[in-house]
Amino acid sequence: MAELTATQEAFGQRQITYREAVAEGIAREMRRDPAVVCLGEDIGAAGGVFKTTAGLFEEFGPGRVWDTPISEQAIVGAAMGAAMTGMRPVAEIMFSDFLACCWDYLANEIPKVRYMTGGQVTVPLVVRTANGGGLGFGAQHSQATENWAFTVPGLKIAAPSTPADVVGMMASAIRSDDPVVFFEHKGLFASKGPPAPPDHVVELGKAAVVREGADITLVALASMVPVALAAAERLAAEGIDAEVVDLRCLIPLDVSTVLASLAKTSRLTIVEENPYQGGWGATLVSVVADEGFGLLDAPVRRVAGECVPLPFADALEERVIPTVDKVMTAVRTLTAY
Amino acid sequence: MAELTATQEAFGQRQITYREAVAEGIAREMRRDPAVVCLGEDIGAAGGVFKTTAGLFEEFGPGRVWDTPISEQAIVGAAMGAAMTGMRPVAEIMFSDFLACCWDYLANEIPKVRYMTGGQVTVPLVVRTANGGGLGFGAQHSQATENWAFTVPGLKIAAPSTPADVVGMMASAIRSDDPVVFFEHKGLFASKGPPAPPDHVVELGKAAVVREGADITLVALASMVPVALAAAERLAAEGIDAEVVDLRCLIPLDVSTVLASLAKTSRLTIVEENPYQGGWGATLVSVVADEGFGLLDAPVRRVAGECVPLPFADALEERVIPTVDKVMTAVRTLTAY
Amino acid sequence: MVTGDELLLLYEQMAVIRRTEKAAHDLFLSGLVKGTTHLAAGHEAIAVGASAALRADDYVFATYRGHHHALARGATPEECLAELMSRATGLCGAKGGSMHLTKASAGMLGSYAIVGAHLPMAVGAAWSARLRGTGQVAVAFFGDGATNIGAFHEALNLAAVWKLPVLFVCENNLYMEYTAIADVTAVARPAADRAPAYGIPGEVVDGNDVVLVQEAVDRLARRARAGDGPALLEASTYRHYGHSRADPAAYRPAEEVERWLKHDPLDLARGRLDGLGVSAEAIGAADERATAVVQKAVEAAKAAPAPDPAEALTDVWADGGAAWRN
Amino acid sequence: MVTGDELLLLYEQMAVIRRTEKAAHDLFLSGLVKGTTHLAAGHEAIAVGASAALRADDYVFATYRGHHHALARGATPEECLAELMSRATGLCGAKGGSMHLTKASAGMLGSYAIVGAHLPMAVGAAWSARLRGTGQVAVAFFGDGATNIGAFHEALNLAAVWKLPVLFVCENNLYMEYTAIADVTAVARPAADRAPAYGIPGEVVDGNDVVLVQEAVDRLARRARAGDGPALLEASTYRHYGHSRADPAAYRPAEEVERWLKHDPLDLARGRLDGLGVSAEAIGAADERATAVVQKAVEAAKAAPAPDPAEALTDVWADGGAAWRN
Ligand SMILES: Cc1ncc(C[n+]2csc(CCOP(=O)(O)OP(=O)(O)O)c2C)c(N)n1
Ligand SMILES: Cc1ncc(C[n+]2csc(CCOP(=O)(O)OP(=O)(O)O)c2C)c(N)n1
Ligand SMILES: [Mg+2]
Ligand SMILES: [Mg+2]
Repeated sequence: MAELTATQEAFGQRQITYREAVAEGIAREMRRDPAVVCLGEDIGAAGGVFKTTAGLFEEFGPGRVWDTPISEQAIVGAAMGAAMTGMRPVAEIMFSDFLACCWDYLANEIPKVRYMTGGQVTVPLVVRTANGGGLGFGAQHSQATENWAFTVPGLKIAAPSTPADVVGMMASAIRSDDPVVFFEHKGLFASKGPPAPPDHVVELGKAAVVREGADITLVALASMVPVALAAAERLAAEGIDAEVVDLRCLIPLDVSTVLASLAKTSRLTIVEENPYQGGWGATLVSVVADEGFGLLDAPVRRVAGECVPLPFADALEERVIPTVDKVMTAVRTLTAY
Repeated sequence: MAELTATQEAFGQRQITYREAVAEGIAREMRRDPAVVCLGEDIGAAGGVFKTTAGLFEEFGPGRVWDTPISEQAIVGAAMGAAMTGMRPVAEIMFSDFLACCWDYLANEIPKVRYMTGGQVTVPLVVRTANGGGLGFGAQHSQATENWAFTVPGLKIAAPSTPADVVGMMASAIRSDDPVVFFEHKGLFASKGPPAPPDHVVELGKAAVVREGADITLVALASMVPVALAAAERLAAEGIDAEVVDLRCLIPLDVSTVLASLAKTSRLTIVEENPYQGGWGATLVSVVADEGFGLLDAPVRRVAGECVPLPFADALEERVIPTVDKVMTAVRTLTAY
Repeated sequence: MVTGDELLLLYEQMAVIRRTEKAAHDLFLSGLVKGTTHLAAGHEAIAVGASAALRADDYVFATYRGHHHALARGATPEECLAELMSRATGLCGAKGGSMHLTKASAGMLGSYAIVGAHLPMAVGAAWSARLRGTGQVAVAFFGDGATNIGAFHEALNLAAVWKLPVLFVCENNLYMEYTAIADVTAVARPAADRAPAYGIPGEVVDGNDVVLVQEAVDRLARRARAGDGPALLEASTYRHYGHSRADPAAYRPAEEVERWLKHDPLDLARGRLDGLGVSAEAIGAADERATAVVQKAVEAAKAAPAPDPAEALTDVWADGGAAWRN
Repeated sequence: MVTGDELLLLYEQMAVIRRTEKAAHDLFLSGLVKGTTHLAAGHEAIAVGASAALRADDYVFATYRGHHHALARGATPEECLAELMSRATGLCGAKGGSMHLTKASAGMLGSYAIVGAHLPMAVGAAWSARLRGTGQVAVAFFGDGATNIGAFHEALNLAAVWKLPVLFVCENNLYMEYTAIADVTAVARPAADRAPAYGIPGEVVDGNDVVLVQEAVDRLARRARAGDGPALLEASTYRHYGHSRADPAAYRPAEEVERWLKHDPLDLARGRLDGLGVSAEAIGAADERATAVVQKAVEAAKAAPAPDPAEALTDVWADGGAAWRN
């Protein structure tokens, strides 16, 4: 990957970071639609603690980029009220762990109000948040919490793995009339990729086959996509040809792409950062064990986070979060089945 | 079941309600251990809005049964602080939906503090809550939220289905040095069963085979246990002999009992009230699809809640929550596979 | 100052609410309303007085005890009772129920059953009004019990900092469910005594006097529309029924109940009407119209069909569907 | 009033904290501390003054900016720096990190990284003390930014209603991360101005003067132990470094920084020591001891081993293990 990037840059193709793509994706929609407004802690002049809103305050001013107190409930609750009344708010919750501080809005209010009013209101908002571990931020700033959102019907869930997808999926998320939780992976912020073309829109709910292969299907999300790809590269040297599916969204869940891949490979491994217990991969496996049972030539394995809080030290954190080695071990076992 | 109860009563065996069992279970532990204290909204003189703490205030007084403001964060946060300093608090969160209002404590604080301090502190508390639907309480008072807790490593999760289990599991929960979320099912409060013998203790993490059978394994929890049992009775008339496993706890998860049953039946259906997306059954299926793959003679099916909020009207709610009919349909499909 | 004719209209609205609540109570006891109900009989003056002071396009957010607000904002007794009775013709197609009455087309943006949750939403609606420059205000009605939950604090602070056109109206009926608010609150006035913590006006009003409520809301709404920011209004009132369902409210001292029943919003309004020279006949006619409307509503709701079970799987998403996967 | 000898001890503690923070900063920049750090240089007087007023068995709850509290309660620079440097010998075995320093055996019940979350915990510890009749108090230290989150409100109300022996000490350093607290708070004194909303005393103290802090905490802790309930103390202070990691804190006006650096806790204490007749040599010796302790701590932490990866799967449960299934 690193070499590829270097080569592309040598040939003059501009690369942007995932971090820049977030701000770019939001800015594009703010230019397009005056109803789009941002709110969150330190997102204004400071440009966000991850610099994912850099430049927005300068371009759009304090009338559209609002700094808030440390009040996660008020941030998301106010976004909800604004979304119900004609705006398209984009709320930032700094770390995805802090979604717990406003969970009532994510679990009980935002995803239910349309349904429980018999369709009278819609809530076109985006809650963006920095997700995931691997950076030594400890137990309360490192979780991959997409599985929390996944327990709640009524939320769309996006988790891009490349800068271009960030831009394209941000467009879809902000234009969506449904609420979207947008997981930006902390471990990917510094990663680079080709910029998104103008008017780039990636429809929510469409997985991408990012590597074709015949022997086994690896399904991954966000920061686990590069892990799965790296494992696939190394497995290729062992003669195992893995197909890698970047799920990109959890809701809508693109089951078809997974089953289509499985029809080809007959073997499946899920690579997910969230804990094994209650992880999203489990639901995907349960669909496969039902609808794709006849396609399977081997057990299905989930390489997921260990069922412990995230520890601080590198040496410990690596033991908890899926690694290339763990994926390779799982794949070898299944292909040998 | 109803007839059985009547027969037992005719033979002089006293029956108690699930609701009474909750208060009985807590009272037994309060008598045993002065460190056990209760807190929650309206739990004192009022005896709780579900009358599940009836009699405690009278027996133990205001020094051990504390009414609180409507402050879910303070309730659970204070319980945590007390548990860290020598008490064994039993906190009531009135409806399990309201766990969302103190989710930070359930997700980020209570389950992590022992780990992130390197084992320096323990949090021996119980958070009790009325869970589940089927009573027409609408979208914000009807959810089966055990799957929320299931996403978080570090919480034990109990969800009894009978009065005796309520008492026995409450004993284990309160005596546990680990935090336990104790889901009491609203739909079971009025149900009756034999009382618990003196000193009854049901170890957490032990499923119960509540009906033996040879053709298919039904795994269920809480209010879905009677549904699975009723389905099994009716399937028996069709010549299908279903084994029913009452999981009783989600964490620790008794995988062995499920795999042992599967070794006998080769077929599996999970019956769970929480939504299909992100439901606990998915994780169990993923374990089975990995470790029990060789045992399976048919696809695995999950009969779970539909992926929508809970609607108010009976006619709608029945369409969303698993029913005996839905379980039977699933079982017939799998046994015919 | 309100005229006799104007007040008579408000009186009639209150009479309709009172009778709708009575009907809901009876229907619950006879098994035709399932789940639960939280009746607002006794609280009528707050909803009607506030609504009278608001613009048609203002936003209202209420709680599970919200029938009065839905009715005051223009929902009909029939659509409310049909919702409670699980009929397809209900306000929310019987998907919401008693705790979630909503009439978005009338600016009644919903009843929320998680205590305090709607206060930040109202802040957001006010923020939206300001961003769109519409001059609308948003009003959140909530109980005394909501003043001790975190969302209350966050909402008030944000509203004050952003100087938003939002009013926080506390319906202080002295009790949460079965516990007195005084037993669990650090200050005597659970709402008004907190206003200084947000640098905003905090007022107390007799919530059973529709005229005083209207005046207070009118004044605070004008202020908010003028850009002077939010305010907190604590309206003293009392509920005539128990907290919910069949709660007999035995935890309330008899003298207290008696005292408050003597301070009934409808009685107070009748006294004022008399003072304004409105005849007993005119008042009686309003009462009769109210009775007739509610009777007809009960009949119509009873006659309406149950919802199609297939509706359970609609309206999760804006496209009308519920698909979470392909 | 404090004696010269007593104050010299407090001074030396502050000097140790200052140097530990400097070491942490340098180690972070040199790549030996990963993740993040939130340094408390500038805040020393709050931790040291408060600790001096507390009993050994009192409970302290702090935030991610909590090195000073851990040290003031008796954690050694070596175990703190070892934790920051991911060593097996760290306070929490390198499972916690900078944001979670905890020394339960010294009543330092943890550093919590979710703003405001520990306030209810401190309330619970105070409740526990009262239930067990131990006369202990609990103290929650938190930043100005925490005063706008819901948990703050719920904790203060519950503590007041139950009249618990808990002190809420706000370290007001004028900023949250990169945004001034004044920009997002409805009142001038984010903590003290909220005390009346809970009917409890709200005081402001110069948080850079260790003697004033000690006196204030002593007085409020006595009051709490006597059963007179909680109090809120707002200690004004300033951080010497940026919010976290390598933040240069460019958002702070130069004059403001200068003014506060001139009001340094160590300088103030030195001035007081001088007034109490403590010699420059004695002060210099304390400084040297502090320097030596921290230097040794850095060396020892550097030399310590990394944790065994197997430790990642221990200590979830009280039995020491991490099994969630059989
Ligand atoms: C967060 C939350 N906690 C608890 C409840 C349960 N509950 C419903 S109503 C109520 C009492 C509310 O009292 P108050 O705010 O005074 O309103 P009132 O019912 O008197 O109108 C409680 C505790 C809830 N719905 N939401
Ligand atoms: C609930 C929550 N929201 C946001 C954050 C991110 N965050 C960490 S520190 C901080 C600023 C806190 O400011 P303050 O309370 O004044 O404490 P200080 O850092 O100044 O000591 C923020 C916003 C967090 N940790 N928790
Ligand atoms: Mg009330
Ligand atoms: Mg600060």
